[in-house]
Amino acid sequence: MLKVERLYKSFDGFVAVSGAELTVEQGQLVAVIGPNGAGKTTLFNLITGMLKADRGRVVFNGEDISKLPPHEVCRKGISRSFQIANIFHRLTVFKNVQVAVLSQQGKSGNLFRPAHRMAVHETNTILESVGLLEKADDLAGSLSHGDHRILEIAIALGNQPRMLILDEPTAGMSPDETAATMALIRRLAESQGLTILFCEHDMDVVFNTAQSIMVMHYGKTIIQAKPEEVRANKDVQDAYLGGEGDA
Amino acid sequence: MQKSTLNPNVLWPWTLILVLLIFLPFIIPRFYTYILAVIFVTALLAMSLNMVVGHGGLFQFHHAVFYGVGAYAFALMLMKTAMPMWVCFTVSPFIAAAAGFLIGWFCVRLANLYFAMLQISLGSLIWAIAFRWYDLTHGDDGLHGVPIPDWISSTSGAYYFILFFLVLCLIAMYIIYHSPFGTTMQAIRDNPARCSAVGINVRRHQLTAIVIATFFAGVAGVLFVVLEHSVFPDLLFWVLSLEIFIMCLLGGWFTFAGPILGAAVTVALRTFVGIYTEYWTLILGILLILLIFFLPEGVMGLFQRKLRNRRYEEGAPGKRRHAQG
Amino acid sequence: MVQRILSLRRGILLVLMFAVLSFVIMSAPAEARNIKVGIIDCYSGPAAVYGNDALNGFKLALEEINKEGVLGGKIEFTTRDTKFKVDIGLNLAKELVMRENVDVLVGTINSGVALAVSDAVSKKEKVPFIVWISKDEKITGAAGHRYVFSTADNTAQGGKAGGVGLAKKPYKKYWIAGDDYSYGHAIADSAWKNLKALKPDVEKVGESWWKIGEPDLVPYFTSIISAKPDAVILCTGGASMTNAMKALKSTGMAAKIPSWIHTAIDHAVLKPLGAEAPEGVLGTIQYLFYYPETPENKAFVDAFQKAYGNPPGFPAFNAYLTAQYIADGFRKAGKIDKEKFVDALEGLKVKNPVGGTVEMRACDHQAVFPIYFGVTKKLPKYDFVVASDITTLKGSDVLPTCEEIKQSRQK
Amino acid sequence: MTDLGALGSQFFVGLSRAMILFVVCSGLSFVLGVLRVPNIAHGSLYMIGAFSAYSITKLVAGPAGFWLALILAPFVVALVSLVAERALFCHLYQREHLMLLLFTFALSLILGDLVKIIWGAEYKSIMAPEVFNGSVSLLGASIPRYNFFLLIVGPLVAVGLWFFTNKTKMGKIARAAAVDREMVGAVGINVSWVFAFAFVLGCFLAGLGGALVAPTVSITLGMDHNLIIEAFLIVTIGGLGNMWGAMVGSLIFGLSQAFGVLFWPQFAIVFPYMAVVIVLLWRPTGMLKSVW
Repeated sequence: MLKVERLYKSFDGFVAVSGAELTVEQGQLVAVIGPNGAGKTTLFNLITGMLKADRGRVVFNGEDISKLPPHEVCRKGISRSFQIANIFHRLTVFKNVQVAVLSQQGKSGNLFRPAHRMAVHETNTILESVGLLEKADDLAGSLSHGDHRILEIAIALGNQPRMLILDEPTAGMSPDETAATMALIRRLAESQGLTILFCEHDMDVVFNTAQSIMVMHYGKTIIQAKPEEVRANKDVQDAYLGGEGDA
Repeated sequence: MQKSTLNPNVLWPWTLILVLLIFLPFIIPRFYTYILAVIFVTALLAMSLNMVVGHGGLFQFHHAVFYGVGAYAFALMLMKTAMPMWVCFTVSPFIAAAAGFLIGWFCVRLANLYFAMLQISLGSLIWAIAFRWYDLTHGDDGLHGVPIPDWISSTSGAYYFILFFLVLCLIAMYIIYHSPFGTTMQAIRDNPARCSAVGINVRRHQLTAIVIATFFAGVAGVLFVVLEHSVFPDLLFWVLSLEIFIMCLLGGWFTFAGPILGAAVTVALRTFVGIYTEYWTLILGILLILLIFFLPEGVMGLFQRKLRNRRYEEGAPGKRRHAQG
Repeated sequence: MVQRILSLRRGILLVLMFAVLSFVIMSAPAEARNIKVGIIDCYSGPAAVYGNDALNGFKLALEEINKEGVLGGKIEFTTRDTKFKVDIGLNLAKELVMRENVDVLVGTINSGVALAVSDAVSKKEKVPFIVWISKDEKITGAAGHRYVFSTADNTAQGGKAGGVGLAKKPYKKYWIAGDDYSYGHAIADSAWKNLKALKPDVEKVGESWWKIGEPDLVPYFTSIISAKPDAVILCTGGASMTNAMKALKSTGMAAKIPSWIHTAIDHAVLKPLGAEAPEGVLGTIQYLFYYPETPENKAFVDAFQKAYGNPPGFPAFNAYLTAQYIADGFRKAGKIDKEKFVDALEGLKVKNPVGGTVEMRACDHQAVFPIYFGVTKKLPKYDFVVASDITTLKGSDVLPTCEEIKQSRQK
Repeated sequence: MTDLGALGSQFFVGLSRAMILFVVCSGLSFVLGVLRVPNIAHGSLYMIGAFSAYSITKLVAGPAGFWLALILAPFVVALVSLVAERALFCHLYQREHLMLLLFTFALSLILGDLVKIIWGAEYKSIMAPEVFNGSVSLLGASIPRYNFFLLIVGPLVAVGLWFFTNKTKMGKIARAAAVDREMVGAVGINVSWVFAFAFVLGCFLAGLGGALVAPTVSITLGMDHNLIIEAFLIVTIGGLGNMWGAMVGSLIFGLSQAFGVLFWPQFAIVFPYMAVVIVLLWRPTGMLKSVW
C-alpha cells in the first residue's frame, strides 16, 4: 500500500534521513523504531508532504506522492498525528474533529451554512469511538495531556483515512494510559480495517502490537521485518547499545 | 449540544441594541449621531480586519489599504464617471477585494512577520499611487466634496444608511464566522500545520479569507465617503493600519464583536479626551498599559478564561456578568 | 454563546454611556454672548512648532482686542489638536461646530484638513472658516466658496513671488526638487510657470522629489550637484526645510549653486541651525520680525517676545491678522451673525502689525499682503542667519488675478 | 549625467545612510531575536537619543559636547529602556505574544508625548564639530566628511557587536537565548535578566543611531515615525533576528534609495519598497538565516 524508496533529506548539511526504506501492506500495523534523532519524525514528515525529500520516492497505492503538499497527501487517504500535541487549542473538542470531517467531506469552503448542523453525526461517532464524547464541548486547550493525545488520533480519524500515521502516540503517558491507548489503536485497526504506521519508544508496546517493525539509525533503514526477526538482529542490538538508548 | 445560531438569548440583546440605535438620533444632539456613525464605520473596518487577524491568525498589518482603495474607488467613480450611485456603491468593495486578492496572493506564501512586512511594502506601493498620482487622486490633498446624493448627505441620513449596511455586514460576518469556512479559519489560526495535515489547503483558505475581509474593508471605505464626503491618502497609510490592529487587540481579538468595542473606545477617546488635552495619545498609552496589567491575563486572556469557564456556567447566563471584571 | 452575550452587554453599556454623556454635555448653554472661535490645528509632531506660533499670535491679538471688546462681549476660543490627520481634523471640526456651536472656525497647517473642513464643515454647515497657515492655493482658488477665507500666503503667491524674484537673476538652467506632496509640487509649478512667462529662455534640466519627512537629503543633493544646473528651485517646508538647509551646507551645494526656497528665510527654520545655516540661499516670506523696521512691527515683536519668549514667525503674523478680521468683521456686521460676518469680511481692511493695512480680497477671500524676497546671510547683530538684501513684492502683484480665480473655479 | 564621479558619490552617500540604518536596525534585530517582539517603541528611543544628544551639546559647548553627546546619549536611552523594562515590561514575558507588541505600542505612544513635554515642539539642531566641515574626495567622488565618519562608525559598531555576541559570556547567552530560550532557562540562567539585557542593549543602539543622525537632520517630533517602518522592513529582508541580516538589509535599503534617486528621481520613494517586495518574493525569509 505504501512504499518508501531510498529517501534522503538534509538540513543545512545535517543529514536527517539518508536512504530510508519502508513497506506497509494493507491492513498491517507497522512500527518504526530507532534511537532519538534517528530520523523517524523526519521520515513521517516526508511521507505526509510536510517536508520535501532531496531524493527518493514515496509511493502510495501505486502513485508517487512525494511531490504533493500535505493537504493533497491527506486527500489521498493518509492521515497523521503528531509527536507534540498538535491540536486546535482555542476550539472545542467537537470542533477539533469536525474541522477534519468537514475537510474530508469537501465542505471546508462553505461560507453560508451554519457549521453546527453539519457533520454532527460523523464527528460524534468518532468522538464516541475514542471515548471523548463526554468532553465534546470542552475547550481543547483545557484537556489533560492524555486526552490531548487521544484527541490527536481523533482528529486524524476525522479524515476517514485509509492509512493512519501516528508519531509516538503514547509519549508522556502513564503506563495505564499507554496500555489503554494501544488497546484503542488495535481496536481501531481491527474494527475499521485501518492500516497503521506508528513509531514508539516503549519496546514492549512495539513488540506486542506491531506486525512489522522497521528500525532506523542515523537516518538509515537497518532492517524491516517481523518482530521476532528484528529482536534477533545483530545490527539492531548494536544500534541500541551503541546509541544513546531510548529515552 | 451544539446550539442554534438563532438562539433567542442571542437575538434579543441584538434587537434591543438595534431598536435603541434606530431611535437614538431623535434624542441625542446631532454631533453624537455623527460620532456614532464614525464609530460604526471604524467598527466595521476593525471587524473586517479581525476576520483575518483574530479568526484567521494572519498578520494583516496593512489592512487600511483596502479601506482606502474602497473609499477612493467609490469617490473617483462618483466624481469622474456618470455611473449611478448604487452601481459605484456595489462595485467599490469588489475593487477593494480585488486589491486584497492581488496582495494576498503574494503574501500567503509567507508566514508571520514576513507576511506582515511584505504586505506593508505592497500596500505602501498602493499608498504611493494615491499619494503621487496627482491628476487622478489629487495627491496628499485628497478629494473633497464627493457628490453624495442628498437623501444620505445629512448627518442622520448618513447615520441610518451606515447603520443599515453595518447591520447587514455584521449579519454576513456572523454567518461566515459560524460556517464551516469560519470554523476552519479558526482552526488554521490555532494550528496551520495541523490543518494542512487534515487535508485543508491552508493558503487557499487564507487567501479567500483575505478577499472576504478586504471586501468588507471596502464597504467600510465606501461608508466613510458617505459620511465624510472626502478621501485622502491617510486612509491607506500604515499608521491607520496599526491603529485598527490595536483596536482588535484592545477589544478582544478572539471574540466576534470585540473589535466594535475597541473601535468605540478609540474613537471616543480621541474625540472626548482630545477636548481636554492635546496629550491624549499619552493617556491612551497609559490606559493600554493599565489594561495589559490589570486585566490579569490581558483582554484576550480574559476572554479565553471566560470561554474555559463556559461549561461550568452553562445554565446560568446571569452569573457570567462578573467575568467582565 | 457567552462571548456573544458579553460583547452585547458591553455594547449596550456603551450606548447607554453615550446617551447619558450627551445629555450631561448638551445642557450647558452660553449666557453672555461672547464670540466663540474654534481652532483646529496641529500641536503634535513636526508641525507643532507652527501650530503653537499661530496660537500665540492669535492669543496676543485677542488680549488687545478683548480690552475694548467686540459688540459688548469678548472673543473666546477653544483649540483642538488634529495630530496632522484629516479624519481626526474632520471629527474635531464637526465637534466644534455641532457641539460647541462656534461662530468661526480657524485653522490649520495641514492642507488636507483645511480642504476637507472647508468642504464638509464650512460649506455644508455654512460656518465661516479662516485658514491661517496652510498654503494650498486651492483653498481660496479652485475649491473656494462663500464661507472660506485665507490669511495665509498660498502656493500660487509664493511661487509667483519666487518666479518674479528669480526672473531678475541671470540663471538659465534650473533643477527642480522638493518634498513629494502637494505643497512641493504646487510651489514648483507656480514658480516655474511664472518664471517661464517672465523669462522664456530658462530651461529645466531635471527634477527630483523625495518623500516628505525624508531624513537624509544628501544623496539627492549630490546628484543635483553633479548635474550642474545654474540654480535650483527647492520646494520644501517645515522640518524638511531644516534637513534641506543642513544638506545644502554639508554637501557644499549652497556655495556652488544658488537655490530658491519659499519660506527659506523663516526664522523658525534658521534659528535652530544657529550659525550653521548656509548663506546665499534665496527665500521668500510674508513676514520677518526684523523687516521692515517700522515702529509698529517693533512694538508687535516686543510684545510677542515678552509674552512667549521668542520672536513671532509668519504663522503668528497670519494668526494676528485672523484675529483682527474676526474682531473687525463682527464689528462691521453689527451682530453675531455668520452670514453678515461673511459679507462684512469681503473687502475689509485691517491693521497690519508691520504698519499699514491688509485687505481681504472680495473676489476670492484671500488676504493681500506683500511678500519679501531675500537671501540668507550672517549678520553680526544676530546669533543666527537672517535674510538680507530684501526686496518687497507688492501683494497684488504676486497673487493670481480675480479672473484667473474665476476661471479655476469654473473648471 | 551619470558620470562615474556621480555614481561614486551616490554609492558612498548611500553607504553612509546604510550605516545609520544599520546601527538602529541591529538593535531592533537583536531585540527581535532574543525577545521575539517587534519593538514598536524602537523609533521613539531613537528619537530620544537625538533629543538627549541635543541637550548634552547645550550643556557642554564646543566639540567636546558633541563627542560627549555621542557617548552619553545612548546611555540615557539605555537608562530609559531599563526603567521601562524592569518596571513594566519584565512582568509580561509570560503573556500572549501580541500583548508584548501591544505593550511596545503603548510605550511608543507614551514616550512620544513625553518627548514633547520635556523638549517642546521647536525644531532642534546640533552642529558637528569643525573637523567635519567640508568634504573628502574618495575614488573621484566627493562626500561630506560627516558621512565619511559614519562609514567608519558603522563597521566599528558591527565589529563591536560581533565581538560581544561571540566572545563574551553575556553575549553568547543572549545569542543562545535567541535560538532556543528553553535551553537557556534549563541550564539555570535567569532568562528574565537575559531579556532585560537584550532589550536594553537594543535600545542603546537605537539611542546611538539617534545621536549619530542628530547632526545631519533637524531633531523634531515625529522623527520616530519616519524611521520605524523602514527599520522593520530592513530587519525583515535581512532575516529576522540576524545581526548581519540587519547589515545586508540596511545596505539594500540605503543603496536602492541612493541609486534610485540617480536613475529615476521622480519615483525614488518607491524604490526601497520595491526592493523589499523583490527580496521577499525571492527569499521568503530574508537574505540571511533568520532565528525565528
